[in-house]
Amino acid sequence: MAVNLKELTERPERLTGGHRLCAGCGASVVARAVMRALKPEDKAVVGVATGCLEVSTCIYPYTAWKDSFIHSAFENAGATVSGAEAAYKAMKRRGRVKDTHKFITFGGDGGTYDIGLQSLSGAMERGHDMVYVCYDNGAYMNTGIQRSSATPKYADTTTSPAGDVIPGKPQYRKDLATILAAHHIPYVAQTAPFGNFNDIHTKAEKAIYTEGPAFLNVLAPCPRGWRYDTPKLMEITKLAMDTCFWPIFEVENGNWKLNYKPKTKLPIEEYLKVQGRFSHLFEEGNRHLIEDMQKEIDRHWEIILERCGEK
Amino acid sequence: MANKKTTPSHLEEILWKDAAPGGVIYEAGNAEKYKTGAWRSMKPIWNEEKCKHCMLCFPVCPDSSILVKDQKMTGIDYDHCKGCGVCVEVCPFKVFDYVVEE
Amino acid sequence: MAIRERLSGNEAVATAMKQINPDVVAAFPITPSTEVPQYFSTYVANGEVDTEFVAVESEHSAMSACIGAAAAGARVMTATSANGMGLMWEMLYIASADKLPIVMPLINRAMSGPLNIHNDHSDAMGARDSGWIQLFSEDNQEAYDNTIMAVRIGEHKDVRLPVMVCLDGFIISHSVENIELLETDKVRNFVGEPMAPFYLLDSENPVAMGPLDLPAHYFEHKREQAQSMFNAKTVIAEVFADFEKLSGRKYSYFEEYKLDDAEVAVVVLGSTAGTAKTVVDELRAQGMKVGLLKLRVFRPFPAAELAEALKHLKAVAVMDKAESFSAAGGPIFMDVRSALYDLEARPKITSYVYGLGGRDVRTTDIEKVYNELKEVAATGVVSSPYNYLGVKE
Amino acid sequence: MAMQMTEIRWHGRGGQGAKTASLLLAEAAFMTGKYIQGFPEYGPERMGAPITAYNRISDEKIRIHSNIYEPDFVVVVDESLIKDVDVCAGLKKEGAIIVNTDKDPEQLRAKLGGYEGKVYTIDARKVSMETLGKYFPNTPMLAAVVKVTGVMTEEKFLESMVESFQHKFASKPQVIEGNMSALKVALQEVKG
Repeated sequence: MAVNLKELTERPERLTGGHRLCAGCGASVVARAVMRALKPEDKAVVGVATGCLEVSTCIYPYTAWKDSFIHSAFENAGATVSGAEAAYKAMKRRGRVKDTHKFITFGGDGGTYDIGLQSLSGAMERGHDMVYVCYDNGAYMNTGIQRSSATPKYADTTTSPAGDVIPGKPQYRKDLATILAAHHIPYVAQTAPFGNFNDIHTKAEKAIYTEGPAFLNVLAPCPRGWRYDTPKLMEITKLAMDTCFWPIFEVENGNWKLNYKPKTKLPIEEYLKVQGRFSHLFEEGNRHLIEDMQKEIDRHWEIILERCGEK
Repeated sequence: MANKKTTPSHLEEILWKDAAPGGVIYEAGNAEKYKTGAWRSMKPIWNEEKCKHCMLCFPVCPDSSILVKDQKMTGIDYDHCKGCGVCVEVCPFKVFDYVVEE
Repeated sequence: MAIRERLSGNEAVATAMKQINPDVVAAFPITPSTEVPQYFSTYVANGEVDTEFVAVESEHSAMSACIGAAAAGARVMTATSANGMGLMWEMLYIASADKLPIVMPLINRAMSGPLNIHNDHSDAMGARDSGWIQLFSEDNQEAYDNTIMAVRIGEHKDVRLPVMVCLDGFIISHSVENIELLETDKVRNFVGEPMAPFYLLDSENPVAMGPLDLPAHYFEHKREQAQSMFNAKTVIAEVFADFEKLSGRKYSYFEEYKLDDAEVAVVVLGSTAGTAKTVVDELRAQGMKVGLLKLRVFRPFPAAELAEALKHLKAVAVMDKAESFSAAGGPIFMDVRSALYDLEARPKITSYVYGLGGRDVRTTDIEKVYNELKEVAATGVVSSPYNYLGVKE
Repeated sequence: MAMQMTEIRWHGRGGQGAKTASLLLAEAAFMTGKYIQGFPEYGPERMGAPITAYNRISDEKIRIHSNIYEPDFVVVVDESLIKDVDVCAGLKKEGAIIVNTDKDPEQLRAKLGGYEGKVYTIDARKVSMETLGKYFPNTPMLAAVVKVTGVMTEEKFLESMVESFQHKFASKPQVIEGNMSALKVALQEVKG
């Protein structure tokens, strides 16, 4: 399903300007792209976990959301929205709601990979007709760049600082999309905002309009936390994909499919060197850390290729 | 500096008897009234004559500030543009200048 | 006419929920409240209600789902106990701040630790500042009646607050006793249709709930919320009066038992009140002028009315089935003592923490309190303000 | 207590149905118009552990909510408990104890640590096997308790139990007769 970007510009903008996310924030680009996949006539209930996207888009007395919005806490966006979805079913059955409403949840990697994982897992397992979108910027950016289980190995964060003895975060990142795929829900996908937004749009549309629970894991670069100049947003995203740091795939009814394969797989170094959070890896004597990371990237990429029937 | 005035919420006098229960916001999308243009230190300038209206800049704007009408770009919403320059960088036709905000 | 039945406290509460037929029930099992979602899921499975039952994976998610559902515009209920509510803690505050009239039977149980599944009021007392209305029940009848009234109280336009219906774990929840039920159509008519003033699923008027609320506005929102609790006092009285017309059962903020001509009295809530009444009867038969005040509404706290009801007494003992760890008496004691402060002449007052973790409360325990009160009344001296009743000393 | 109230304490083993028996008694008494309480004493006990359950039966509303320390009657659903549990603790002299056993009351009294009140026995196993073909001690014990305590007349008891069984065994009416017969035989078999 090809996307005509020009036509999409005629869709209503569901996230307005006037929010207070950072200049160049990847999260709002992701949120706009997902919301654009809603049919213009459909209503949405947007639930957001505490995090950058929430505290910046809904500051009393302003909301940047054109649809109904709810935030309740950090670790429970899955449960909160599943409650709203249950209410919709009941109220629709009882004739108190007429329109079609869709339920879309956003959480950062903190609210999704870590503190909110139980609530997310519960909501997915129960089969609510909702979409959970993780905008993954690889750390707790809202509270000042603390490490999360989505933070890449060796990244310098405020709770995994690159010191004289320990070179940044010691652990590899958690593979959340696979965990969600193991829930055997109808649709799981990993994507990013890139190119003409065909991939993210198509996946958001599938996620929203597939009956039952769906999960999207979306790379959302953070200029502040990753330490790059704001105009580089799209370039960094492309490097994440072309180095195979961020594989683009989907799992539809259990079938894995690779949606993007770089023409030339770039060394991970290319992705790392443009971000300040990895600058210590390029200091003398740290070459082996980059090599270690490359090995892990290659190993994971092979697994993805195998799952997707690409080898 | 942009000549548009922002409306800092701490200046608004909402007395408790008029406060919305639980801080509910009744007007969806009213953040449009909140101007973030003053955040800019750099500014993208759109050069209409070079623009091919390919729309690649449209989805990458974090602040929904690429103005489009009838599938054609018409300008930049400087009330909200924070000057991040993602549009500048993504444009294949080098339509934008990126200048220091004055 | 009323339906004569015999039900356990949990069954009574579940029956009220069945008759109310809420839009959404989201709950997680925990002893001794487990039977409530069990019964309710059976009603769902048998088509006796058409509620959306959400069997969540934790109590935190139970309250979160209730918040999402109530925000969406639904009538919502759950039930829990002790540590279950402990896990909900932050969400209790958010439910009340968001003005969501969720109704939650709280089957009172001791907060761990050490681990204890038996009754006391440490769960409810710990949540007394969470902005929930708290009604206490002496027996299964009151638990049933309170559950029905809670819907009307919480959903009233001047209130819009969540309501906790407290009943004693095991002592009431698992004890089968006689009860009078109302016909289902009367219950449905009494609670009426849910009508939220604003809600997420309102297509015409989308709203944003739970914003970031900075110092410029947060205080005003808390003040508005506090007003709801002031308003709740009036609304509770109105709903009690309406319910009396329906059921013939008269309720007020508290029940005064042989208090008028009493010289000393005990303030107590929950199932112990029933045991204490039998003691009052016995001591009265012996010629002692003793009385009892059973608190039914703990939040909002009926301070002025309570002071008025107690002002003629020489001495009052307040019984708390919870330790406040203030080193200055139990939680109800502190509120009652504070309520008496404005009186010109105040009764002497003592605190008794009792029955923790399911320690059975015997009539002899309560007799001891009255005998000590008699001594205080006679001497006018409180030699021991803070007491522990029934602990092995 | 000023009001006329019968207080009964049940001793059984987890899984044996003493709790259910106490609830059945409450049910039967309720059906005859009484005010009732039926409640177990809860602990972490599982199958086989000694458990206690209680009944209060009265003509007036029951307000007291403590355990029962001075029962009018004690019911022992499993004779083997007697050696480990002080089943007669607090039992009123003018009351009685009812034990499920094949022994005679006087044989049993010797094991009851000097209890001076009345002792009744019922061989619930025998009654159950003869009437139901399986060992369900609850039904015969229930009848024995009604007989000994006199909390309701035998006629009213049997009437209410028919109704109760018709409801309980709606899907297998063939077992109603056996259960009713167990009750009737038990009413005759109580010794003491």
